[in-house]
Amino acid sequence: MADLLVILVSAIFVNNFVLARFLGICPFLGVSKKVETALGMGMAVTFVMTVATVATWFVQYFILIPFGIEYLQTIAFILIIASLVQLVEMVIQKVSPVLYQSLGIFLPLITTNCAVLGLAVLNIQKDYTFLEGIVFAIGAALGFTLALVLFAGLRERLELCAVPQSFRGTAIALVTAGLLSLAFMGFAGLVKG
Amino acid sequence: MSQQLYLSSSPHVHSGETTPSVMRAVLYSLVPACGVAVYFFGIPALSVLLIATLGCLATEVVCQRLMRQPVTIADGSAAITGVLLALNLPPTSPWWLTLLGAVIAIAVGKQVYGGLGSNPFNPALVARVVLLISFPVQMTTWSAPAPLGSGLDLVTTATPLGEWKNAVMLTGAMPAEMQGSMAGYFLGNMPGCIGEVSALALLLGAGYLFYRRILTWHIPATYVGTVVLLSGAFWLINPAKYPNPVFHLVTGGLVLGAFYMATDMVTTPVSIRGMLIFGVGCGVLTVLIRLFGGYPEGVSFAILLMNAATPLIDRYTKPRTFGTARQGGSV
Amino acid sequence: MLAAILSLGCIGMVAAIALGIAAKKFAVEVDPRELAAMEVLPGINCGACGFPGCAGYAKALVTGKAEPNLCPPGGAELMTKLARILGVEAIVMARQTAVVLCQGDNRKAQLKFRYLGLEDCNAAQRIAGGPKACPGGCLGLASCQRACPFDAIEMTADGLAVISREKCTGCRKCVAVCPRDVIRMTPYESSVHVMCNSHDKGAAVRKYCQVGCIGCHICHKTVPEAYKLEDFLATVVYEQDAQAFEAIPKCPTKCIRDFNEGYPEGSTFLPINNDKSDAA
Amino acid sequence: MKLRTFKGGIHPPDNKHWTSHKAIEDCPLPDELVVPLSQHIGAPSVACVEVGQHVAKGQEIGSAKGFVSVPVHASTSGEVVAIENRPHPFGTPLPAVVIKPDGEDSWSSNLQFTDPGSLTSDELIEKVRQAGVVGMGGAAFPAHVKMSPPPEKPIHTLLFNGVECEPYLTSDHRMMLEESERVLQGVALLQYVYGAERVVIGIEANKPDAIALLKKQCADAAVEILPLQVKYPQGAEKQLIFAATGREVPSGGLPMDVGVAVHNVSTAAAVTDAVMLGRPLIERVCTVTGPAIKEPKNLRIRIGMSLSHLVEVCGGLVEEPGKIILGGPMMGFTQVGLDVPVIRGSSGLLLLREEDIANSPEGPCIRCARCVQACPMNLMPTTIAAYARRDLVEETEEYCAMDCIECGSCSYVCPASIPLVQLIRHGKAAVLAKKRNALL
Repeated sequence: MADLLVILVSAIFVNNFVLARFLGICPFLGVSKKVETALGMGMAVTFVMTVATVATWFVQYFILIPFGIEYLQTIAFILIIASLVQLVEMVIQKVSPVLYQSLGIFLPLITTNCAVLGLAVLNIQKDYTFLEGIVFAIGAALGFTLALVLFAGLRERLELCAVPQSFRGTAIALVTAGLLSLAFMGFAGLVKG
Repeated sequence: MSQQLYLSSSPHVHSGETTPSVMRAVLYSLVPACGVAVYFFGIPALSVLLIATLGCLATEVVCQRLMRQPVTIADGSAAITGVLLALNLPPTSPWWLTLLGAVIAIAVGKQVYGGLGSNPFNPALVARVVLLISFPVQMTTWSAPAPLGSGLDLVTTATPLGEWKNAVMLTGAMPAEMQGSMAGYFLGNMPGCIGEVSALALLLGAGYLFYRRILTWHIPATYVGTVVLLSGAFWLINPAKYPNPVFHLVTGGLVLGAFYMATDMVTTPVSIRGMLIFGVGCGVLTVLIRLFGGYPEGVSFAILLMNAATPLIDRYTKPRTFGTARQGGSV
Repeated sequence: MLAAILSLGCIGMVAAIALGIAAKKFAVEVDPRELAAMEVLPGINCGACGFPGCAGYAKALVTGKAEPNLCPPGGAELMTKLARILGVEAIVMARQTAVVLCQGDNRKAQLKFRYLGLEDCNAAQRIAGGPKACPGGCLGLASCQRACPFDAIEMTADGLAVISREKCTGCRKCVAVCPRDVIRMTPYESSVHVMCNSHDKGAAVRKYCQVGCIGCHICHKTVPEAYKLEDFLATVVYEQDAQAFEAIPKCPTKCIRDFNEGYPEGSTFLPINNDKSDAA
Repeated sequence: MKLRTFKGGIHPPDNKHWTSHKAIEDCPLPDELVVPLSQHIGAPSVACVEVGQHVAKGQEIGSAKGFVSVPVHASTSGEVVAIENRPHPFGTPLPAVVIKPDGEDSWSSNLQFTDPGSLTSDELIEKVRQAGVVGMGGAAFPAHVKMSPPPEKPIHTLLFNGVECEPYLTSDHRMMLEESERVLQGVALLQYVYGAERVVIGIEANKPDAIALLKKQCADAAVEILPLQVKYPQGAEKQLIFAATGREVPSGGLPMDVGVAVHNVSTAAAVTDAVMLGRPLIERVCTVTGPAIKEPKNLRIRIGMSLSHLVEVCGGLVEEPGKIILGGPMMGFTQVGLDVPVIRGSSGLLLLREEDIANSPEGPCIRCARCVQACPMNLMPTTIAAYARRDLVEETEEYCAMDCIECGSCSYVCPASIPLVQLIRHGKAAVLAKKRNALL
């Protein structure tokens, strides 16, 4: 139980996927202009990450390892993740057109999102059990959502600030992301993750 | 005649308190802390203070010139950043480190965001954290105080918090005997950053700011209160391992952080509820990082992290408008 | 090798089938014409068409609630494109351009008082009708400039808004924001305008503005069909203004301006020279 | 005991010592009176006299147009010399009746004494309407409209506003001291109209003499004199109701939604004149004050006197004024010149020198939260202002811009000198415009 907690806290704060591992930067910058869409994106990523972890865990231990073809891990995982994201996209488009519109082109971005692939690969590398894997996935997704929402809040505030012309948009977003990442380094060593 | 008349929207009178007057008051309030620092650490502390302040002012001028904006160093905000940065550096920090910190604070921490009022993070803390991560050796070389006239040289040693952390890391328990006494820590007789040393001097300055109504109690009280409660809880659970709350209060940068860094108006929430949440958040993070994190001191990180959360806090702590229903109740 | 091919193939098949089923089950109908219309629309969401943004206009187009000639920024070119997408005949709208009918900058026109406060025309207008003595003149606090999505408006050093004829797309945002109604939509072909918006009597206008229309009728007498006078203010009759330029040198206050000859004083915009004498 | 008040607010220097001890003086008649036809909230009146006609003091010269409107009366007897657009306190010239006094100052013969006991409450309200009584605190809302709440909103508390929280102004203070009988008579009449159970006169604690006097005179009557904490804007309607009853007028609602009606003490005196003597509202007390005035005074002035006349009566100017303000310094309106006439809502004339004008350049918001803590409506002025400046209408509305009472507390405390009130007004106008467009 304590192990699971350590995995969770580590994935959310200490080794935050975006701010410490620097994975998933594309949606981090792309879908963080508004807090609402950031939350929506966080949900979508949480869902995709959890499902992808389950799927890739099974594929790894019931197909790749038994057949001795671990070297195909990357390509197999990409295939699975891509199909899953497509599925999620279709469901969202039907169920919540508003969310679909605000997530816009960024949903397909999860398809090739290194955060999701990275999670699946790390999960195998760390030899997590099925349950640990799921907790790790949820932690990673929550960490991603936390970073995204914090960042969206900051960017919403920057909209009202007199940012110099040359720094507007992505430039100031990247500076802010860097500073946010610095702040998250305070968590370093909090738990051995 | 009428063409000389002024017309404007109401109100037509003003309190007279202006941004420069607020900033000046903050600067005055820092005088005792700077004085104590110079007393304990001598000329090195004075030179850090001067380099940081002048560096910040110069950077501000350069940035604003480059961006063809009016130069606003007269408002005093850059000077405050400089002094606060110096108070967050070790007295032995080399001149280039201090200067680099000043440039980072103003250029990256403030001016890229559009100057005063726009920066989401406390500029002085941004600089301190950048330096701490980039130059860990220089930033963690502490020296024991050598009061002016005592004839002592600055001798390298560890801060009380560092002393404790090392002991816990190595033995899993408190060091048998700390080098200083609680009263000594309170007055400033301990190794540490320039501004961390004397809680008393800082409180004197804060008292002046309370008197001028520039500080409100909300953030400092909740910050310090949370640290006391949380560290007290850990102390009660295991007094052999965890230091008592008083130790937390008088060592490290807690007083400096709670009264000067966490109350920087620009980077903290504007609603009362938001301020309370901010203070509690800072307190929790500080204790967690101090007791369990890799760094001995967590104040800077805690405040920066809460700075990052400030827009969200502001968003969700909108005060209840007069005449609208309380949550779960009627007007 | 075989295992690798087979297992990957299987994974792929399962994924493909799942996606296929989902595509059927969660299919969402989108009119392809709507997407095509979105493609060609400018995407600046100026609202000049009267619908909420370009997407709203695209939706209205395919549902037959709107004609394809409602987008001033897109101009005639866009209209034909939209018409082709929708498969209807295009009714081309004449290009219109916005003009600030005032040349009374802070040196030429008097102020009533010194205004302290927000640099915004609407805010200033609420303080005793604005600092400019002339009730119709340009206040020069740049509200129209901020409203313009095309960067077509500049403020001169002496506080007068000037609109570029070339950059203006006719979206009317400036017209909507101006509290003094001094910006008017005019046919693009007409380059001659009476640069005044004051309906006060000539004597009053003379008091507060060096370049205002004093209602002297000289322009009307020179080219009767091209000018009309109402409430002591001459305006160009844009339907029949071919000879309007003949009155320019006769105007005693130099209030009539041909934008093909030059923009008001202080403007950095340059006229596009199409020689009038040939046409005449 | 801690005095009752509201949350938020500010403590500007009240500067009332210049006039608070000075008895009300009658202002002599000038050579010309300019009586504007729009002096109240609602439809302007329409002139019902002709140029050249002789009018008696108190004769109707402009008739009401619609329910939310009141007639306008001649402030003295004399000849109508013009009906034309004249400078007006609202800023732009508006229609006015110009009267040349004949010096007789004789009342119209139609006006007569009535015994209020013989009147029904509807007749009483009609008398108030005919007399053109409006709220005299500054807003000038027709009193008869306020006095006719719909039957489903009964009024149980009648509140009189003797707070006068605006700095400099002392006209209500002097009214309560010198004309307490007229005021209390009006209080009784209004209580009769509303049938209210509780009657309260709220007075800020900085007028102990007025509190003591009214307490003495009301010793046997069921009128409660409520001293209130000295704080601006204690006299704002919603804040006064909260202090007196503990109830909050709902957002977007009116005092009657919480069963309260509020009138100014000077309005009560005007009601007495209207009902008992049949005399219309043609004069009021106005505090003429400020550093640019030689001899600040409380003057009983006739509607239509020009500001320059008032200044003359007060000994003239110390130096050229930098700002001319009708009303108090927190919510009053600046004027384009001294040729403007006083109207029914003019409670004070304040002349500031150029050096008294708050004119520091606007700086960036440092998020000091003073405005948030000062706002009596519990809003976030700086946030609303930031959205309003960028014309983000939805966000402006979401942060409750429409609840702003424009009291000016936020602008007063802002160290960056941001014109917060002006920005919020700007935002409110944008929200209203959007709502209008949505209806079309």
